[in-house]
Amino acid sequence: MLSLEIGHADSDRYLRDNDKIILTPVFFRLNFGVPIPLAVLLLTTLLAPPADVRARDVPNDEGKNIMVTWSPSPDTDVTGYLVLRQTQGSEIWETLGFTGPLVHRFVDDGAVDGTPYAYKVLAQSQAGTSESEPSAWAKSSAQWFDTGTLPALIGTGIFAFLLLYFINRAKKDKSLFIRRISGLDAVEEALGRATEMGRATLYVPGLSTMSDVATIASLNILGEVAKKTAQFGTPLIVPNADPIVYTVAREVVKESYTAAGRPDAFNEDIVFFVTDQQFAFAAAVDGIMAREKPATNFLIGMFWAESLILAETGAATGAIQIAGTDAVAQLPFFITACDYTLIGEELYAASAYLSREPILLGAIKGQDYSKALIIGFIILATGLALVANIPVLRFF
Amino acid sequence: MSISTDPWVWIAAILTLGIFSFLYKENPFYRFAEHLYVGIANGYAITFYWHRVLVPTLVDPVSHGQKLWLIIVAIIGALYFTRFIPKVSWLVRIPIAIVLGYSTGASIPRAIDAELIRQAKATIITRASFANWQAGIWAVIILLGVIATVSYFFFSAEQKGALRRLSYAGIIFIMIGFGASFGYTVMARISLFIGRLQFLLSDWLGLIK
Amino acid sequence: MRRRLPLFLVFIMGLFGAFAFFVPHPPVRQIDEVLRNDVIRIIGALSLVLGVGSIIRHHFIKIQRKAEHWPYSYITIIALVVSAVIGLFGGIDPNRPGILPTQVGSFSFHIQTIYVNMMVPLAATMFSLLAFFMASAAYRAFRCRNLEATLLLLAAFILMLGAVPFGRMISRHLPAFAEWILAVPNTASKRGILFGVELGVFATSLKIILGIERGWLGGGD
Amino acid sequence: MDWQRLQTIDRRWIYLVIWLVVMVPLIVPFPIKPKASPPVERLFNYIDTMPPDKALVVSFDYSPSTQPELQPMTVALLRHAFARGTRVGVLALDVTGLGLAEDALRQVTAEFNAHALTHEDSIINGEDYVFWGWSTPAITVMLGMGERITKVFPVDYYGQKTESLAITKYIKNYDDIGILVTVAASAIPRSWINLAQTQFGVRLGCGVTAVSAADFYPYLNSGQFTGMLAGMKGAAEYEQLVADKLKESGRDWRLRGKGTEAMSSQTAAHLAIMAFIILGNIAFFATRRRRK
Repeated sequence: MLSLEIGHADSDRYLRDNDKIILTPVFFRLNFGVPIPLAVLLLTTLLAPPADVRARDVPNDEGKNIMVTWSPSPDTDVTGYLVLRQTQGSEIWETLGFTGPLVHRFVDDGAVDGTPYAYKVLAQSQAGTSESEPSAWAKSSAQWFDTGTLPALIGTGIFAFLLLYFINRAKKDKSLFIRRISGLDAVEEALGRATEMGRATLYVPGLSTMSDVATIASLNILGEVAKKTAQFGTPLIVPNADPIVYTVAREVVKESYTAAGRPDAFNEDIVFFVTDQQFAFAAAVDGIMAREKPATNFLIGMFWAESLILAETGAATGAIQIAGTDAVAQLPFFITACDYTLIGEELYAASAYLSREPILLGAIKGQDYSKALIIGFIILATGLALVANIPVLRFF
Repeated sequence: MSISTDPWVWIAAILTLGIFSFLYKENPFYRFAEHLYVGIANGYAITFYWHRVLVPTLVDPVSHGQKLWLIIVAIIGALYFTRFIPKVSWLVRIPIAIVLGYSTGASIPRAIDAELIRQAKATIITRASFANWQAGIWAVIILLGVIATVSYFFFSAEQKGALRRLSYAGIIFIMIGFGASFGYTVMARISLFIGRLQFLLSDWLGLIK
Repeated sequence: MRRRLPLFLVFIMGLFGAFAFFVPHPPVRQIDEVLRNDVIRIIGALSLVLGVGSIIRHHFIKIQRKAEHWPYSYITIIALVVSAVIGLFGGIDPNRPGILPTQVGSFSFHIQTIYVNMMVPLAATMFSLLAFFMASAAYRAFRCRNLEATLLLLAAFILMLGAVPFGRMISRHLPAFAEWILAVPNTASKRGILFGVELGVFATSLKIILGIERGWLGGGD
Repeated sequence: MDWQRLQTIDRRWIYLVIWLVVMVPLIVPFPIKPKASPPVERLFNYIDTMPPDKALVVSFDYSPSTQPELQPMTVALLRHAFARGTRVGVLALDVTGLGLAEDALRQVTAEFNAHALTHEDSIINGEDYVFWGWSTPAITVMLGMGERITKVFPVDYYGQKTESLAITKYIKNYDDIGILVTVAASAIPRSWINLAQTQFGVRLGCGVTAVSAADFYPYLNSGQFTGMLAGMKGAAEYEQLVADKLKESGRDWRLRGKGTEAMSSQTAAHLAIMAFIILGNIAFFATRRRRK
């Protein structure tokens, strides 16, 4: 069959002239009076080629990528497309890859920036193949700014400005207000209780690493808690699930004991590492809770499914429990099993709340204005979209 | 009924029961399983970090004379050990600073882009939201719920007047959301227990087949 | 120097981490990938030595002081050493054995065998304790003390009913209603919380990079 | 009645009740006949009315940690296919799913072959089903299967050359696949949509854990997934549909349905927890009134 011959050539060294050579006799014979049935047969077995092949640089990337698009072959029995590439100055067409019949684009991710390439697309079917005209020459290039991240850049700029502005103002105006956060008001009471009962305080700074900002927020609270346990002379237990967090937690606690004037009360065994395996850590902390029976448990930082395992065991031992996390999925479990829970952002407001440092309080004010801005923006965009039918979603 | 003869199945079964015994109370059996678990977890972590991280990213390239600058990275990592040498123990802050700096920096635009902007976009109501009237009403409820919930997290203003009422509405939304998440998770957790029981009753004891 | 160098490093690394998000140009992307795939991973892996040192020390102290339940500390230490030796020298890939044989007759004690037959069941069992803890937490906490607690209870109750065939017997619409709670009020509250959380993450990150928040430095100068 | 004591009941009683209500139905099953929800029914009906020359492909994209929820689904799907004589292809994108796939195939083929009288009735490897095994990366598998499956899996799980298998003649690429069902606890079903479906138009179904089901509803509503099995409940419903079908065709074998079996435990546990909540509140109100 003719169409088979068209696609027969090894696509790795596929010369553009092939189709002309083979197609010419077909039209030749058609024009010169071939019996009609044969002509129909020939035409139906011929696969219409893809058309309008275009190649252009992929924007907002690190270069090396060229996007190839085409209009599909109108034939319905296409099983896929083969994409071929020619480098300027070379006669060779190399095969780049294969796409399914429904996809009419292909990203060449192996281009050399600045080198011109041409592309053509080969439609394949059970009966054979047919190929398109080559595209115009295209070059790939790298960009210095990803325009897709423009909204994030603007957002970062605005929020950073608000934050720094209020931090700066707080340095002058020291009378900043912060609303009550009941979980944090309870810290002193809870620690007092541990002292009275002569039992320990357990502080779990989450199971995540330093790259989780919740861990850092937790370590700030640990600093304040450790100052109080140093003052009260309550034993403190801080098990860790990440070695780096363990190192920092140790420094933080040591510093707090020094600041509280009790460096002698600090010992190396207050802060220790257990394991970085989630459930092994939960098993160990459950064991500590059940054996040492701490009077107060702090579960603050990043938690996963082990949240309720820890919180329920703590509740069973009769401890007062203060939890805090920004892991939205775990909040329901802390809420049900703990006495106090710092919900989401309250965790981040905690270090400002406990220390009352003007700079930190200023940052809280900046965050509040940022939230108001977001809400205002959403309402405004909704208004514009509903009243004026402006396609707001397209802007970002 | 056919009890398993595979020693590993027996070990797994005994450890499983050891953990379950904690439900009754803390006891030597649980204590044994717990201490064993912590030990093996650390042993496995050492294995994993060595074979899957250090060998492919550090040892292999460097021993083949490639990426020799990785030695400097290894030295920076080794600064962790200065913690045990009082005079230079501050050097431990250097690897921490590198990890902390990079990860916090990287989290800034991602927090804005992936969460804030995407979620804000999803909350905006357009005419398309009203393609069917029900979906439109739900979109309005979501918008009101978001506003109310956010208002609960205003820290620098006193919670009185309109803000108090709004943030109370926020608490209502939060509580419904938490209750729903809780109820929704029950089935998955029971499934886990069923899985353990099926192991004990089927693979180990052969009571059910 | 002792505080300034780390603060300077945090600033530089933080700036780069944020910068790399916006700039796709090759040198920036490549450095970013090297940082993520090589530097951070190697430093992270080395930090484990600190952790392992800490846990071993913790248990040695217990044994030394003959603290309560001290004999159990031997179990942790022995299990740790034995599994580490098997893993390090027996290899992690069953198809590429290490120098230590991990099979006696038909009995394998390869690290993956240990993983599958000890760590997996232990983890699965710890995880499955949640079935019990959810029941007891629900029993204690889900009381109609006030409006908020009542709504918490009702939402949980409806979702639980919607999950079992029994729910459909009460009302045909119950499963759909349960889904609605999940899709509408639940989404609203999660999104609201998330806005605050992300701004908190943003603010804390910025404060760390700019050296405003420096608790992580710990004590000393 | 001492309401005060009931309010602060030792939680171990609660644990005991949960333990019993979950365990007893496993040993002494009291089957609750689950009624199929629309997404389950749609998947079943599609497979049940698929042209006979089209194959069912099951992708084991999960690991042993989610086995209790997901393994019953794959078993039920295999039973359904073999019950109507549909050819089956099996693969795993999660390497730990290989063992699970092998278990499921061994179990289901044994179930059918135990009742087989003729060659026609028997389920034979390489003729009625093929177990391609595992390959990585997922993207190569998903795209490559659109071109020619034997290229992605030159040898099957048992080491046989796939080109030489009788079944290969009938399953060459996605065109011969009636539906591909991905069973997973991760985001892999989304990749199947993005790669296999948008590129090749292959029909997809999915089986997911109860917790992740909410993430996949949008794809179900948009029709990208023909049907979905969510959690043990979904598995149980599918098992029931398959059992009904077998019974209808005179093969009332009473096969064990781990999902259905677990569903009675699930129902009992849910009812127990709800009963506890109600009881707790009765006690709460009783003591409060007394205090007044």
